[in-house]
Amino acid sequence: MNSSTGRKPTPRGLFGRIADHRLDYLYILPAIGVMLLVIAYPIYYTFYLSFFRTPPSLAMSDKVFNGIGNYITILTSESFHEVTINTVVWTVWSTFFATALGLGAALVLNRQFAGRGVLRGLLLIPYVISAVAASYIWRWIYHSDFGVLGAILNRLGIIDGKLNLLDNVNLVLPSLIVVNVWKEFPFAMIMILAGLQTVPDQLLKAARVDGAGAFHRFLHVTLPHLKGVMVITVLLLFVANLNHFTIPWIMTGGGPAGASDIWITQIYQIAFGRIRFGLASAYSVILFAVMVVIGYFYVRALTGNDDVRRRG
Amino acid sequence: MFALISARKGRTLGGVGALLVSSAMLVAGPVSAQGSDTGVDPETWTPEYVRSIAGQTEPNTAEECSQVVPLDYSGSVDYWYVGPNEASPELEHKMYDDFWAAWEETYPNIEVNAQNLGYNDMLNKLRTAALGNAAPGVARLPILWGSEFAAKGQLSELSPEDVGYKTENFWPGAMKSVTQNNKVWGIPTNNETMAFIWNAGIFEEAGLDPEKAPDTWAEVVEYSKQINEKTGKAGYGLVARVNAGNTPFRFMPMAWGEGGGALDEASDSPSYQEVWVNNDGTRRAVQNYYDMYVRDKSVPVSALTNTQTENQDPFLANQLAMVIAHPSEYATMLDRANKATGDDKAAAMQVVDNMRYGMIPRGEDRRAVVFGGSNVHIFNPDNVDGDLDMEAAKALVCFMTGPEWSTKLAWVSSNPGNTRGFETVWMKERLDTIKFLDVSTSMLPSGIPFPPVAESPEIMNIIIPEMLQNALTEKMTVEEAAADAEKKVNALLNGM
Amino acid sequence: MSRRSYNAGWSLTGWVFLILLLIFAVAPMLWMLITSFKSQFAALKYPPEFIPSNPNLEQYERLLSPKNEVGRQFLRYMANSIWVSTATTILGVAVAVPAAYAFARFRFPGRQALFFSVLFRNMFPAVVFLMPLFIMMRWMGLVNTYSSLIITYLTFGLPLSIWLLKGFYDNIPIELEQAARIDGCTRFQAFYLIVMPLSAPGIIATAIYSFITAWNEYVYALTFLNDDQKLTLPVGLQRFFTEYATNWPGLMAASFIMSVPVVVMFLILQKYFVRALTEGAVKA
Amino acid sequence: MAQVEFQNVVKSYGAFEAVKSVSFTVEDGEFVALVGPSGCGKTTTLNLVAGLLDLTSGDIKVSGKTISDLDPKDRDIAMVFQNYALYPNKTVQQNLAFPLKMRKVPKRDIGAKVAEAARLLEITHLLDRYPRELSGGQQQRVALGRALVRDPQVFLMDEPLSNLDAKLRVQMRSELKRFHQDLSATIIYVTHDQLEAMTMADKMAVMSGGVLQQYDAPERIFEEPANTFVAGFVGSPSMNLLPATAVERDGAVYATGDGWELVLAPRNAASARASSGPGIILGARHSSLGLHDTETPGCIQARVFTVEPTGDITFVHVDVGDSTFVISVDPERRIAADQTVWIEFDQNKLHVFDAQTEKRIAPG
Repeated sequence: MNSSTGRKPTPRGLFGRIADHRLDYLYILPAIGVMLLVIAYPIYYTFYLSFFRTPPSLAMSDKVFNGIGNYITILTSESFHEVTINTVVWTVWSTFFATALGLGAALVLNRQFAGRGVLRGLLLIPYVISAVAASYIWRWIYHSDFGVLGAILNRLGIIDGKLNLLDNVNLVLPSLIVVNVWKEFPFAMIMILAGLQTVPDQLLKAARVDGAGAFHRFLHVTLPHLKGVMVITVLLLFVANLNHFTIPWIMTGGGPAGASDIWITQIYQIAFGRIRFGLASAYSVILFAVMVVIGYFYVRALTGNDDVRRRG
Repeated sequence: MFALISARKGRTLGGVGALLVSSAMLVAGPVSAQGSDTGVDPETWTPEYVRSIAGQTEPNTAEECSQVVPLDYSGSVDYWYVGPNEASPELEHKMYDDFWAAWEETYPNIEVNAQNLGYNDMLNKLRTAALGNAAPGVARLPILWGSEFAAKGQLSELSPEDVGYKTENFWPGAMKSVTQNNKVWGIPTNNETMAFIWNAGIFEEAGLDPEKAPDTWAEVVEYSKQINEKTGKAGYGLVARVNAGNTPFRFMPMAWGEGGGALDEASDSPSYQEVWVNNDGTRRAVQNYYDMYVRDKSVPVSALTNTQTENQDPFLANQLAMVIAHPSEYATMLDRANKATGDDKAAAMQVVDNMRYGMIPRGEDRRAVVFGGSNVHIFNPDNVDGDLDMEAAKALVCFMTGPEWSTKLAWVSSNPGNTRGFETVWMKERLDTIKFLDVSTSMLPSGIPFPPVAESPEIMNIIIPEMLQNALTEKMTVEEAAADAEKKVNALLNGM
Repeated sequence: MSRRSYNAGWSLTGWVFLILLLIFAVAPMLWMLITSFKSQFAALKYPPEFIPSNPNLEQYERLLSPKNEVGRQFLRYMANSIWVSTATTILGVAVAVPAAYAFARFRFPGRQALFFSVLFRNMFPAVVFLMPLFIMMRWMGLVNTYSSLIITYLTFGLPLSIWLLKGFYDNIPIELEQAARIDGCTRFQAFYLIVMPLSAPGIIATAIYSFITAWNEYVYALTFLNDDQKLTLPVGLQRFFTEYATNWPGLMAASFIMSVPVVVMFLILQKYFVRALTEGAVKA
Repeated sequence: MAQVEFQNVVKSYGAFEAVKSVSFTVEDGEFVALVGPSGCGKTTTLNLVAGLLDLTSGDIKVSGKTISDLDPKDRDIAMVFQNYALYPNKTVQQNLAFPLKMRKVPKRDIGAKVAEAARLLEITHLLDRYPRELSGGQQQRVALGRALVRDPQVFLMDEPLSNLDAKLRVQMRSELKRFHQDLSATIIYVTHDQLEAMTMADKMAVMSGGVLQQYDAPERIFEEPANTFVAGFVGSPSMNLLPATAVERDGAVYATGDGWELVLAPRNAASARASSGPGIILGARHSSLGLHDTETPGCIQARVFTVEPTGDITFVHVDVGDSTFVISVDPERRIAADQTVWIEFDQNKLHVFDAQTEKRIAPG
């Protein structure tokens, strides 16, 4: 088999193949390296700590092994139920409205008219603004005593007296969702807009020839085509919302009376307000578990789309 | 040596000094919390007395500290503190600048890497830093915070004697806040009590005596209602945000006054084991809050998201009649009024003119106020970034806790933690120039420190505010909210 | 109903929707701007003045003038933010580009698993990692340095960047690189001269994304930086205005100034963003 | 120009061998077509020459020097891709100049060479356009130009015409051939279209399953296919193959199948005897077969399946046992489907293959 040069047949097996491709790994090394650095140890540490009791009166080195005690404490606590409902409400509705508004905006913007670029730009602004700034802006707009929103509604005669949103257990979460939707709908819009630009013109023309009206063209041609990008958008938003910390924390700190407390604010509160790092770690692990389930679908959606792309 | 330091034990005071000036001052009710082994005798502690001792001495800080650490000592230390910020009066900025200038002159070879951190950020940062063994060598912390670090063994032992001073020269309540397991973990730098501030203009508008503050908390509730009904403005500046230090600073005086508390910190000899958060007194205080916020709607609606800082604006804008605030509030307000322009300026100056200081109202049981201030601590070398230069740390601590700088750094907003500071020429200057200083200073003997236990921050910053929010949002009744808080405090003390 | 009027109705609904949405999106920004021109006292009038009766630039002068302490600090925070965000962006692109390229082109063992693990980063909430990361940064001696932030920020932008760019590289025919190599390029030159320019929209988009993420980040900056001189804008913003007094006009002015760079950058480059998403991400 | 020598070239991916020990030599100035069905390893072989893939073992030499370890850029070869691989963000001018630029050719010379190539390919008027603004044929010319401009030792072409429409393909085919003649360039040309290979190449290398089946001039491959694969692959319609059993009786050799029997002429009988077993395969091109309407001795009976008139020639598909034959007849002939016919073999043009090895047995 060997002839004039010294080329030898490639060694087989996984290690052989890894050795073959060793140069390829150099390309991803920096990315994987920094990821590992920032993620691996914290994950390990969080899991580890979740089995320890760390009351504020004890130094970290004196922590007490507690088995799954922290998990039991969380899952049986009264607030867990309430906070979980808040989390679901916050995540689902934020995602739903952001996607719905984004879809609407994308459909309207997906036609030619003068000033389209400017309009698109204006609609994108909330997305770029920092969550800290956005939280302050909206807190000021909502302000129960000096808020402009209350003043406008008063002037329009819709309400009489002060508009109490952030200091109201029933309205605080919906009000925060509005802020979150304001911040996120442009992302959905731009994703879907990108998706719309790949809808084949021929298909729409064919549907028109077949006598389909605008609505039916949307329903039977555009929407099915958008399925992939919609799934990705929804999942990205879902994950982002589940992890969203800044808006509820800065605007209300989870209050009043826990009405806007979600998992992530609880975790921060337990860790840094109540200094129970063990308990907070266990809470985080529960959040991880939920994330991993969602993450499974998320990654599948991302790479599933990838497969479609490769075939297409 | 000093008459103001008394050895009398366990005295409960009858009538503390309405120190002074303002006609608004009323005689205080029974006060306690001051007297264990050493104590300042509130009977001698009158405004006249304070004035009489002020201006007698001009201590030489460099000379005093040279006994502890030689002035040519060479070293370095990291130092974190909550110093003046954007909203602070300019005078305070100047005092800190002077402090650093004097320090550099006295100890030219000790390099201090000082970080002025925000009040809201500092506690979390310090916790994380201590955990990661990245704590500073020296930190000056608000009075409540040190306990937690001491409990975790993250502080070095540090008493006034370690830097050449005497324990008797510091307020007993303040020493209590740095004592844990019979060991001393820090030195008080400054101590203050808040005062009751009102806008005489709004009082007049509402048909109230503009020069007379409400004497009891029950009256505050009535005044607030009347002001709101007559003027449409907010009566009392109630705050109930969670995780905001100034919520308990405003609620606890009312709870103690009515005979309640978080633990038994308001008792003559607190054990910090009993839970008072669900007693009649605390419930009465919560009921007062409920009456103002829910029943009468006579306070800012935004109270549940607001911190005290957000009450400053409406007060200055003539929209809010009564607040509990720092001694420095007047200076701050004056400062801000001066910065205003045009019509705003005239209006703001008007409000400042109408500002009145009085004692914190009494409850059914007593008159009380939070004994506040700061302590300076040296961290445990194990938790410090790099090697801890103990000599440099001591030099810095000595320098700032002496009579000179404990007075000057407390210039606008507080009082010297080192009581020798009251005799200095600088104290005299303060009394001569700062309006209402005597009023807030006269509240000092009524001060009760927060429980110096590791659980304190959680009780004060989370459990108490949550109790208020539960009641004010009507998620729970007042009774349920108090019972709920009691349950949480008990769970906490049981090591949950 | 005839089709023509049906379509017209559809179109009218669209316009009404668009106008309402535009109000929703822009009105808060407008109110921010209006408030920032008021004095602290005027801001507290109720009902508020919709047009400031006495507009002034006091807040902006204070923030942007290096002559006073506040301005110096604010400008320093801004410089810090620019530095951290720029470094994050450059490093982010430098790290994401080869990784995305390798994921798209090479068939090394473990490729899929590694790709998933990169995408998985977004699953973990920032807050949860604060403490362990701090401890780790401390080990590495990076506390109170920008490196700690840059390393952390890198990982925020990477998943989306790599995913987006991989989409680009998947769509660039491998023959282009082969042609280039035969035409005299090394592997690197083929990539640098031929493939990189073709993925420029994707690179620009990921760069903007990285920059904005870094520019706006708050929690880690709050935890990792101690030095007053090193703070970034979001932390500085909070420190300035909420500690002892809530100066709403000042807060709004600072928010506005802080938003200007990213908004302007985004408005100019948004078309690349859409293009990148179209070509890189959603192409089906 | 140069000679290209393949020596036991092997390319494997893990356990899969895409190219199995291929050896042949392309002489200087030759136009060699690598043909075979898709997946046969022809493109892989080309990429091995280009250096886009690394050899697993064996060696490739250009002008006697091994190039196996060289980078593509150092091999002095040019390549034309199926999808042209024009740089989309460069103009035609820049596309043509790129290989020269990379080789640090002086700027002045670049201009001259590009102009010359453009003139030769008649694309001078397109120089300022971008690839997306060109038609398929124009892009093809630019791709060719980019290869040409460098004056390389070897041209590699990977199905360069397959993306063109039929008419253009025919035209480009003749142009390419002319181009080869003018430049007397060494060209290795990959195609799956045997007709393209036949018409253009000096030599054809037929590949299947990674194995080089036959390497020879097109007419030799057509006339003397090495095995049944080559026989079936080359020529259109492809050669009719009829499995049979050779039976020796009365000194003569008969090929027998399902209901038919054919006595083999001596030259073919000798071949059949040389077979490794009784199983043989008869191969006959459509033109070497005749059709009779009536029973004729020495012919095989069959049934007409369909009739395909193409104008100047008519193809008749007939069923013989399990096999189908394609036979060309004069368009005047009237033949209907389902009609019974008799097939006559021109034994001088009959091929005999060993059924076991599938190799052709040369007439004795």
